Amino acid sequence: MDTVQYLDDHGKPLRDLPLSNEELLQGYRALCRARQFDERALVLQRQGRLGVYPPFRGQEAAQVGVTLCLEASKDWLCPSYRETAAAITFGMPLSKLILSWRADPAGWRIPDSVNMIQFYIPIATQIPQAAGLAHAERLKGSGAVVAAFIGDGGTSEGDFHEGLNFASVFDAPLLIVVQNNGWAISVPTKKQMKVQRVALKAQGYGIPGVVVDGNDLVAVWSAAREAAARARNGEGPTLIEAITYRVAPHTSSDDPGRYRTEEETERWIRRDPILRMKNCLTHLELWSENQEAELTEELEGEFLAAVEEADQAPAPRPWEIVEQVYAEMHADQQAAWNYLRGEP
Amino acid sequence: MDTVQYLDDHGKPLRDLPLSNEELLQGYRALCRARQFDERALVLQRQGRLGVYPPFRGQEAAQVGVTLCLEASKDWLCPSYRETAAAITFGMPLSKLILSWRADPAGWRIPDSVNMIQFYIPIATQIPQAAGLAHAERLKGSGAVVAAFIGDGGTSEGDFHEGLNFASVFDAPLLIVVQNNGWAISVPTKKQMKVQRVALKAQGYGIPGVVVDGNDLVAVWSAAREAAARARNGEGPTLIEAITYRVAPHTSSDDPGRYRTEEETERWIRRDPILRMKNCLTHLELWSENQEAELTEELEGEFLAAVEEADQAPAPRPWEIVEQVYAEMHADQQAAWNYLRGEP
Amino acid sequence: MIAERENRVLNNVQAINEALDMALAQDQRVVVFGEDVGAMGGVFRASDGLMQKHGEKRVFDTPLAESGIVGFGIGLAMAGFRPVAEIQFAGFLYPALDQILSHLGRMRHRTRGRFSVPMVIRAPYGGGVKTPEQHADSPEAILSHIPGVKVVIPSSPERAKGLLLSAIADPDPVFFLEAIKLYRGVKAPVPEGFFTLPIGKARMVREGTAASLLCYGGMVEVCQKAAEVAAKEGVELEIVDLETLVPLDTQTILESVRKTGRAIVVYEAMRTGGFGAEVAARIAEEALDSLQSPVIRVAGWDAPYPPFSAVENFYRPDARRVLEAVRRALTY
Amino acid sequence: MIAERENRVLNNVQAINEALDMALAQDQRVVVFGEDVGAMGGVFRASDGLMQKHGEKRVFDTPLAESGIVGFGIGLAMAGFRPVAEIQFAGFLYPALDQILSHLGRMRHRTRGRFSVPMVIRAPYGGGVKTPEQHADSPEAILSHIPGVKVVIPSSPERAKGLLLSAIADPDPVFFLEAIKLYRGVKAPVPEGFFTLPIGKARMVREGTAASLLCYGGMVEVCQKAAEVAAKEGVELEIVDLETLVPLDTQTILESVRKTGRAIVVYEAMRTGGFGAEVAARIAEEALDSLQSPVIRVAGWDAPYPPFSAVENFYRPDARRVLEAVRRALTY
Ligand SMILES: Cc1ncc(C[n+]2csc(CCOP(=O)(O)OP(=O)(O)O)c2C)c(N)n1
Ligand SMILES: Cc1ncc(C[n+]2csc(CCOP(=O)(O)OP(=O)(O)O)c2C)c(N)n1
Ligand SMILES: [Mg+2]
Ligand SMILES: [Mg+2]
Repeated sequence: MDTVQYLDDHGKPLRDLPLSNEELLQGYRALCRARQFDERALVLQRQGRLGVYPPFRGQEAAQVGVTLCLEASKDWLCPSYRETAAAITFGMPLSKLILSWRADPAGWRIPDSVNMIQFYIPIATQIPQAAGLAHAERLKGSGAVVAAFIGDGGTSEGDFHEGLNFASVFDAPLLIVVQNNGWAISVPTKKQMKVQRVALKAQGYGIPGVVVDGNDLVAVWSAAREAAARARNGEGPTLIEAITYRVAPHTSSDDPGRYRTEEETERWIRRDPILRMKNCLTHLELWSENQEAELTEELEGEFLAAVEEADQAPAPRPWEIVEQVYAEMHADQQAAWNYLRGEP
Repeated sequence: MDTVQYLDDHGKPLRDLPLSNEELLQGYRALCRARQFDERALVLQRQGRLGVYPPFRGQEAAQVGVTLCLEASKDWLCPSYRETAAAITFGMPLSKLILSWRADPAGWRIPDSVNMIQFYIPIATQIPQAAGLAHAERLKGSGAVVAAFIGDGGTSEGDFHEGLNFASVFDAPLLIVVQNNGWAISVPTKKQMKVQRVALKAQGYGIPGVVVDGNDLVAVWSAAREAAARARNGEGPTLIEAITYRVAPHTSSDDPGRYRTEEETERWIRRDPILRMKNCLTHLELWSENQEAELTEELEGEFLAAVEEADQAPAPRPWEIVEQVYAEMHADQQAAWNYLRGEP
Repeated sequence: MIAERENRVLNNVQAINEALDMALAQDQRVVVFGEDVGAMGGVFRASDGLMQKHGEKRVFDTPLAESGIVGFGIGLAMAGFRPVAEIQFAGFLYPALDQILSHLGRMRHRTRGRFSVPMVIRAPYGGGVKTPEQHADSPEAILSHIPGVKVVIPSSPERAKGLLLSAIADPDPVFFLEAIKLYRGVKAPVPEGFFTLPIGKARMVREGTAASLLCYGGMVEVCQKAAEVAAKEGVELEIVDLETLVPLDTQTILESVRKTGRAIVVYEAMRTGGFGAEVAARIAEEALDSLQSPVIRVAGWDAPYPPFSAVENFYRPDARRVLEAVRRALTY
Repeated sequence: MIAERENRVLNNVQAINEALDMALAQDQRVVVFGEDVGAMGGVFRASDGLMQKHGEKRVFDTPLAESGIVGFGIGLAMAGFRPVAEIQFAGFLYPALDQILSHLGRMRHRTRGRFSVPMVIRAPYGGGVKTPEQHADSPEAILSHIPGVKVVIPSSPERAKGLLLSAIADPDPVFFLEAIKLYRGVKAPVPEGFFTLPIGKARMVREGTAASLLCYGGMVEVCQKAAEVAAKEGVELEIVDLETLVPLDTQTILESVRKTGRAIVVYEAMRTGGFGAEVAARIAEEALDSLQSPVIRVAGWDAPYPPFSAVENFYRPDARRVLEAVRRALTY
């Protein structure tokens, strides 16, 4: 299968770009904003100010490119735990995201203006739900689309298959975005599937399958834009495979040295999506080091403010454990609640 | 995708047949033997001498053709509830099969010489197990293959996908045979999947996918033979889609009048696999009405003897309920057993 | 079918059909789906005529995939619909248990109320009618151990209608298990029009003094038979139909046991780990001093529900076994 | 890792690793597989070094699909292997529940002994170490309600080694749940060489007279802490570690309760429908007359295990809550 690519490995445009200059700049900023969060989050994690954190370094373009096609108050984002970059671009406040990765209830309450479901831990379970959300929007005639993310490993789960099948049978307006980052924790893609390209699986569902260079923001964005247009137009789902790489550990508790070579990682670092995009902008004379410095400062400020805001969230209270399980607490829960309220 | 076909709709060979005359005769006999069972079983059912029974009329070639490639003491058969024809051909004694559909424990104990797992009720669950069986044989280097059957509806389940993926990743010697009979109870294939051909799904697993005319015994047998040879040769699984039709009700309790036209069924009855095969033999001058009469008599005799044998099975005893749950009964079961033994 | 309104004696399937029909008519957010629920009207005809009446957008067949069905329903619910899914038999809930355990009941909690899943999952359950393997399973104990979901099991046409209408209106996910044995086995008058019955309340089926029979679903009928026999011998048994397993109406159970001093819990699932264990545990915790004899469980044995139909009635509790337990309790 | 043989003080992970290593060495039919169990040695390192030592045919990574893993294992077992599967966390058993409920425990029964599934499914379970959402689930009650499977939960390195070796040798399917909290939290001497410990027997951890603490897995440590505190006040608590939930050693439980007259059941799963209900039910059935106070359950609340780590310790029972229960029992 052909891989959609607009930038070469160094970021030089291979042909005319399907994005306006403004869009290119918007995209680059979004990438940097995501990267800034990821780097800072890992620092917070090491300081003990975050829980287990799954970094996305190297996958920014794959997430940002898709999410730039969505509108947070209308469309839906169904992420796995890996998609903090998508959530940032979609409009989740950074302070909420910090709290979210602190495993703090305040972070898990997503603002009403953001149509995002939780970062899902049980793999692939978001796919049938995304199909349902998409079908719902189709029934409502809202013109909204749903973007669901999943990893290469996640494609092995039955729910991936069932979700794709439901989406295709119902012509649901859904983008299923597989970030093929080469690994599912320690398991390489070749042990995960016999097929070379995940996108080939689309043929089994009668829907378009597209392979994009996941480290090429222009390629991801334009492919997702086309898929979203098809979906809004009633033409059903698209499977997008973004070829990328997780250059960081699986989570803050993982040691990739146990299963892969540094050399492989190095090779991918040289194809860094942000560097490529920056080179592209430089090449098109759209970007200066001055602008870069300004952006960096702005993003740092934003992150620090977010941390400050997050730090102000009140500590969760024990009795919240039994709240919001049902619309109304039942008798046994009420007893538990009373007991927990009595805690020092 | 091309459909493998050797006989035209009336049974006339379209080209040279890849089977010997002996094989053609063997195949025809096997088809008639299965049909005889199915017809008689429905009579028994109406007499109240069988439980719920899922007839396979119209699908004989698809089942028999695959099973003729297997050896019961070495290879494995993993059927769904629909595959009584496969079981017959594989070597299950007819009396056992009668008992089996009487929901009698004596029928559910499959003879040691027959490597068949049960007729599975929970749909698609046999597929990962078949992959495991096949991988086991590969590990043992036995050269055995496994044939697992599933319906068009069954392909929607997650286990279908997981099993295919496991089988392909491990190059397991497995034939996954999808009998696309147009319906999953009342749901037509087009509501089950968006894709025209189930065999297209093979591409998502990097394995060969073959479409055969499931009412053409020659086509099924030769395609399965090739797939089995590949599997025995270490080349992994094949997905075989047999296009066929369930001309009978879903089970003895079903009323197809609620969901499909008689006209559709009539169309398929005209493509009856047994009629086509008989015409083929006649055309090749391999078969006479005399032989037909002899065969019918022989098969009737065989079935009546089987019923007699089945009728002699002792009635199941209540305490068998708690036997064979574990290798040894535990204390609570022992108490239950004692209680049930005390029953009148 | 669309239950014939003039004849108000309905069986359970008709009552359920009527409730679905009314819910669809009353609330445009309601959608009904599952395997074979459309043209065919469901294998038990619970949705008979509904696709024809309410259209294919609101009553539809799905692919054969239970995890997909439940996941799809969760998505529909989060987007504002009121999904009512049919799982063809409760034993086929198993492929959906990941969606159920991981999401159905956790959604409101995990999103701190942003999202909830006001979904109903209907499934026929239980034995007694010689169904094939796995068609007679009773997995209510598993469902009852899942935080955030409710579990309702009606035992009569009137209760089925009113409880199903409540379940569909409920803001949280509700499992609605329907005893296969009662689908057509029982006919009774059912009030016309829209009405609801409270989820979370047990129902006094018969008052008595000698012992409390605590049961639900298909076992209510069995307990009623036992009580009738006992009554002839002058033994007045009390029958409490739990109706809602979660949230459980512990008070009604305790009141009954405190009154009679004897508790017999009847369920057809496998004994170990069955929902009756929870009932027995609550009695041991809160009514110990009232007990004049040990709690007795009459249940399925620690074995699969027999796929061998000739012996299934030795697995599934019947009036005789209930009466034996009563005798043991009374002679303790 | 391949536990260093010279230093016989091992933690639970090391003990499990040693048992797997020995089983692989002793029985060529044993194969070990799951997600990340190969090169990586498992996320908790339970299979560390085993692929390197025993080869990729006997210790291997699978695709990320739990139903596939269990189904594949069932197939391997039917063809004569002794599969030992790791499910990465017990909360990820859920996608496999169909294979488990439909087949694992039914195979021997349905085939009348022709086939059995001598398979072990290991899974880390339980809370206390601030894991992400769903990584702290305790689904043992669900597993215990499945006919034909056994459920074993060790609570010390020695028990883990001996019970795992028994589980692998067992002719029937065994769930082997390993408390995450104890993986590295406890170190203790473990006998060298091959030995087995009996499945189906509860273990007396501490003898006492005031009340019986009935517990398993990660709760044993909690009960021990409580007993130490109580001992200082002169209250001698008895601790019974159930160890095997199915088949349950009811006799040992009853003997203890008959002796102390007071039963406190401790488990970290959600209270309603938890395995403690079964324990309480058996006591209510068979030791009623010995009870001097009601059975008390100390358990997780009727809510998901909190994904909000700051408050998880208010969900998971601790020594303080056990002691409160003891006080309630003693002052009844
Ligand atoms: C159902 C389920 N099984 C196992 C896990 C444990 N687990 C977490 S991440 C992961 C690997 C996922 O790989 P992939 O889908 O490629 O996504 P990536 O981490 O590469 O983004 C595994 C096995 C899980 N979270 N859910
Ligand atoms: C997991 C599961 N879900 C639902 C059913 C109920 N059911 C039995 S047969 C059937 C249709 C199967 O259709 P298909 O796979 O095409 O096979 P066919 O009956 O046509 O041979 C359904 C839904 C089941 N047995 N198992
Ligand atoms: Mg990956
Ligand atoms: Mg079919």
